[in-house]
Amino acid sequence: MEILIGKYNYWIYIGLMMIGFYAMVAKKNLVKKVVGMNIFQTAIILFFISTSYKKNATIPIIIKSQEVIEPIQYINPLPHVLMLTAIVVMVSTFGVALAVIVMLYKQYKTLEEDEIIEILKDKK
Amino acid sequence: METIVSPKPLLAVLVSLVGALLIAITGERLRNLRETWTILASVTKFGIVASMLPEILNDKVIEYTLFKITSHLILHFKVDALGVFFATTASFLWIITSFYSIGYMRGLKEHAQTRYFAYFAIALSATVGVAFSANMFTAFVFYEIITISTFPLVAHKETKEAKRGARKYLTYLLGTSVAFQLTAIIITYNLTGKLDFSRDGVFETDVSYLTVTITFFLYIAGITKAAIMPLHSWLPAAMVAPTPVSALLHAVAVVKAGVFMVIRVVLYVFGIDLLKSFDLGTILATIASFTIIAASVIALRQDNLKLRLAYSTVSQLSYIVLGVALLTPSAVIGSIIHIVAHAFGKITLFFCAGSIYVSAHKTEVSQLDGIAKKMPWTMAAFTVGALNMIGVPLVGGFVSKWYLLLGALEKGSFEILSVLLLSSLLNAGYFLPIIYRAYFKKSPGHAYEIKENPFMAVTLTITALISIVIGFYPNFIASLAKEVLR
Amino acid sequence: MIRRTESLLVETVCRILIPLIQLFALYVIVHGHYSPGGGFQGGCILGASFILMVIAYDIRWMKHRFSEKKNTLMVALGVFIYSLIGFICIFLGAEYLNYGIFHRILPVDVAKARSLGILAVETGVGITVMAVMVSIFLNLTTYGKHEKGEV
Amino acid sequence: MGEHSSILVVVISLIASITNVFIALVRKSLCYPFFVFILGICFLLSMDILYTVINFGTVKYKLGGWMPPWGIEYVVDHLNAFVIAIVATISFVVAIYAKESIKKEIAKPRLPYFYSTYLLLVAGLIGIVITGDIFNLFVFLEIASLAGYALIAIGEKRSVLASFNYIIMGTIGACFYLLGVGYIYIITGSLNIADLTRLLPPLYESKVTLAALAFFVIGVAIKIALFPLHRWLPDSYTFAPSAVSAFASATVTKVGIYVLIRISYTLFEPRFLTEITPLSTILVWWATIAIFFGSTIALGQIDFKRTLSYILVAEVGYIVLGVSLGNKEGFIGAVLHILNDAVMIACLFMIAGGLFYRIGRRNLTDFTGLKKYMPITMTAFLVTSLSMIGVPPTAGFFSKWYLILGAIRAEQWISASALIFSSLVNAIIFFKLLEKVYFSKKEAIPKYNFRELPLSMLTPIVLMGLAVLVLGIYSGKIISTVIEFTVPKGF
Repeated sequence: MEILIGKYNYWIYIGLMMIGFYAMVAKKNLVKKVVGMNIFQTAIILFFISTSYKKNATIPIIIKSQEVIEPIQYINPLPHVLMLTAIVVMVSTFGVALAVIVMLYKQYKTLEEDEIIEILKDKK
Repeated sequence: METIVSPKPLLAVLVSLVGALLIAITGERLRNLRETWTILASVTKFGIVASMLPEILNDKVIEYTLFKITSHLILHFKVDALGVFFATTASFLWIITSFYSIGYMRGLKEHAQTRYFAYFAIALSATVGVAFSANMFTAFVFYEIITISTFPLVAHKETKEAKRGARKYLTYLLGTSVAFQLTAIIITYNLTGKLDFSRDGVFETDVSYLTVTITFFLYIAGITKAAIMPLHSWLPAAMVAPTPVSALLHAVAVVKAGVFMVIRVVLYVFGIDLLKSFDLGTILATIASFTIIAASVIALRQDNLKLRLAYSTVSQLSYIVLGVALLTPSAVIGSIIHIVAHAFGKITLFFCAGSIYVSAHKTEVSQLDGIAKKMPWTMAAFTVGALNMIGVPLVGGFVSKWYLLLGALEKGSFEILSVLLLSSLLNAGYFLPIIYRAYFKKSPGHAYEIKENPFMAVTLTITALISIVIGFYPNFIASLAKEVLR
Repeated sequence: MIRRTESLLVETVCRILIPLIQLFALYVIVHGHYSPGGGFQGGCILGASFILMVIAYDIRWMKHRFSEKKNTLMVALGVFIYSLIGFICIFLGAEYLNYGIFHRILPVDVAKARSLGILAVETGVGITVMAVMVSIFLNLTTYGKHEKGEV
Repeated sequence: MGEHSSILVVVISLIASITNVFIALVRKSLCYPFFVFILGICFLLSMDILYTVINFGTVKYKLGGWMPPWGIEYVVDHLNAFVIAIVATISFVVAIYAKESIKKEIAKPRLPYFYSTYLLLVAGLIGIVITGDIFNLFVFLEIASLAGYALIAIGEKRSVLASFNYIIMGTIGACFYLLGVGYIYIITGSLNIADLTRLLPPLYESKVTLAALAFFVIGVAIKIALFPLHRWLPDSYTFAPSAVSAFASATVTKVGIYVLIRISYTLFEPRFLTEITPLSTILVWWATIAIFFGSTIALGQIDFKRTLSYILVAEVGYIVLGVSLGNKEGFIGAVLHILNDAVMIACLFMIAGGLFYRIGRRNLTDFTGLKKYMPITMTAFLVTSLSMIGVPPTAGFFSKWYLILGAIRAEQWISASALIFSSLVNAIIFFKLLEKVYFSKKEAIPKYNFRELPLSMLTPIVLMGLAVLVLGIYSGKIISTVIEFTVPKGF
């Protein structure tokens, strides 16, 4: 029970990841696949962010009036920075994937994977 | 033993490579110049190889390190008695074959002659390379070069049949050497840390029986060029090649390179003592004996002259393997002499087959009725070659068989003795009918005139004469062979 | 492909909103080095303002104000600013992007020099992010025909 | 440039890729010279790095002057320098080749974007290799992958779908890698590889470390197309433009394997893989299966580029096998094979591209009788084929020698036989082709343009063909000056 509740952030991220993974693997529609991919990546981002969280802590910005700096007071900023970069990567992957989908649509006039495979088979 | 460092072995290898380059550059338009290059290269090669003979006979060793690729993979030449023995035979026969080839190729107006002569030269380079290798790696490199450079020669006709034969040839030779020989070499290196050939073998005495046995048979299976059954069927398949190729390469250079490697492996990698203690020689001898008898029996049933000669080669090669496998001094000497004796005998026979094909366009034994009248020189030489194979006294083959029999007696093995005698009978069984047909049957009339090609007639007479010379004066060769064992 | 809808409400709201958004974006960019924000976030907001402009009006109108050539120039410009700062650091004898070294050429101390250096870099990043956002959006909405001018 | 080479080689190609788009707006004809010029500079810088590392040892570069482990650090040791040199050289050579080849495969207005994306791929790959920070590595991994997706998508018609599948698979791989980074960060609080090497050993028994390792290995295995995870590779490299196939096949998987080596032997100690986890055993078997299946599937292909792709899958198996055997010989063989395979595969893909350039097809049957029309190309093909089979003294023999030696020394007999099996399969494939090239005659079809390739395509092919021979002869030298130093300490 403790594992279930105490580490709920892990369970959420695993759940989200599996949803994304399921969409990537099982969905026939290409856009749904890409959306699945996004969910998958978001799950990882949540995972990173949740690891840096501390109770009763604040963002690591020094206020001028403050004089003593206690590391305990602040949450770890590094995962946030990393995830900022990861979001950039994610967005660009998303962009490329959408561009490829647009190209696919222009070629096959459909976004269903099985239909595209059908068309390819017919060509052969 | 004294060691001389000299680039002569490298030169011997390079001469024909340069020759091949010149041949390729000269091309078809200046065919006389091209043929001059071939002759020049072959004579120079023989000169270089022969110039090493006196030093070797004086109990010296010539070494030359070409290139250290890694700390243990070294291209290294070392000329000892065994190597120079084989190299001299091969390079001498190349001169003769070159003349013969010119006659054959021009007589048949073959295509792609430049390619033919160029690859021939490369193959000879690699053969001498194998003979002079100082370690397994160098030998393996040249062994592979032989395989690849003879592929175009076997596929020369470019017909479907030729391609199929060549494919089989390559599959057997390259496949087994990569799969078995290379593995064996790597296992050897892993066990001993050495790749050099050495008189006492490279293995320590405390190696396990299983490892040595596996490695030994990986080597034997990997050296398919020795045509030991059941990995022999590339040799008959290679008979689609033009006859000079069959004559020099598939009776002398390629197959002898295989047998030579077997000798090297038996004597210089494992060593007589190790094999004796594990009794591996007997197993090899059994396989070789089986090959001798089985190949002879198959040869009896072949109608195609070249195929019959091919199976005869398979059988004769196993004599050499058998001699080495017996591991007694006389038997080893016998097998070394047999390298030369068989070379001259078989090349004569192939030359005759080629000459008959060029002049009379006949390939089958059953078509040879009464041909001796039209081609007296050819058939006379053929008779000498056949007697050589059978092992009649005063012809070269007798000398080697004598030593082999002595070796079998030394070993006290009655089975081997009977194998040798039985195979001689079988040899007689498949050669004498040809001679009988040629001399005593009546020729069916021909629409065209059969004339011997002078180039070819001269060369095959020379090789036949040399066979007889070996039979009369066996001492020189025997002393050289004994040098190997000293 | 986005056509002009000519909805008065949308156009008016956007006309008021877009400058404010852009102002906020600039604020985020310039305060990025000592408070939450920065080039990337600011650039995104700035890019979003342009995208809003496209949605509210249409692409032709937008390209009239902010042509593709200018946009590509912006992409390159941002990266140039970023790399230039880095190279200046190398020429001054420090590691790439070690802007502390700017105190040699600017009349400030090391800490201030770092602050200024990162501001310059953030500006470059902001410009590039904005331009790239716009160009991704345009490429996707026009099926990639936007370069050929067939909007 | 000296100390700054390591950063410049990444930054210059990165900036150039964006500058190139801008140059395209000004004058399109300038793009190609600029592109080659930049790659030439990268090539020289990479040589400078290699030279520095060989003579003065490991180079460390603190980006932005921040001290590691807080800042990003670029660490260049022998392994990095070696792989960077490979990537830079191949990219430069293929860039020369690309000029003519790409003209027939890509519409003219897209050319500048091709050059830009290509430069981005180079920057990403070099970045992956040069960085000493595992998160920074992820970023470069994605830069390289994104560029790869785009480059593949501009190929033939079917390449778009291949590229889409690659995006999906590649993203999963990258995300797994990122998860591995996350776990490592949770347990150590550091991202710097050198720092982690120090921090991790006390934590080897932790489940978190195990999870991180598992995610790393699966993620990288997808990126290097290790057998059952290879699905994206054949389609992508078959339908991509020839120049892209040549460059990407030679470098992308190799750089992935570099990441695997870094993770297995620098991030963790060799004993972690052999004693604490059974990972090396798993990888040995995995790679063996990859070799078997890659080679077997390659036998049944009709399309030459697809054949090469499956051979590449097998070759990846070779290298992973060598890396995970856990002895010096195997490791040397693997690192040597990174170089040899890059050169051979690049050469073969360029030849496939050349065939496509002249006759618009590249099936195995199209090789018939080509020696008459493309003698020089076919000579290069002959040499490279022999090397693929592993005939001495070409380069392929020596790496195979070390790999088999390593396998035998580790007593992995099945792996050794897999290596030999794959050599035999290569022999069958390539001798079939060589026979078609040299011993079959082609009836000239007037519609097609059977001629030797233009000089700008021929030179790179010949260069690579020569390289196969030269690298073979000098492999001892390469091993003793570079590869010996890359062997992890525990061996």
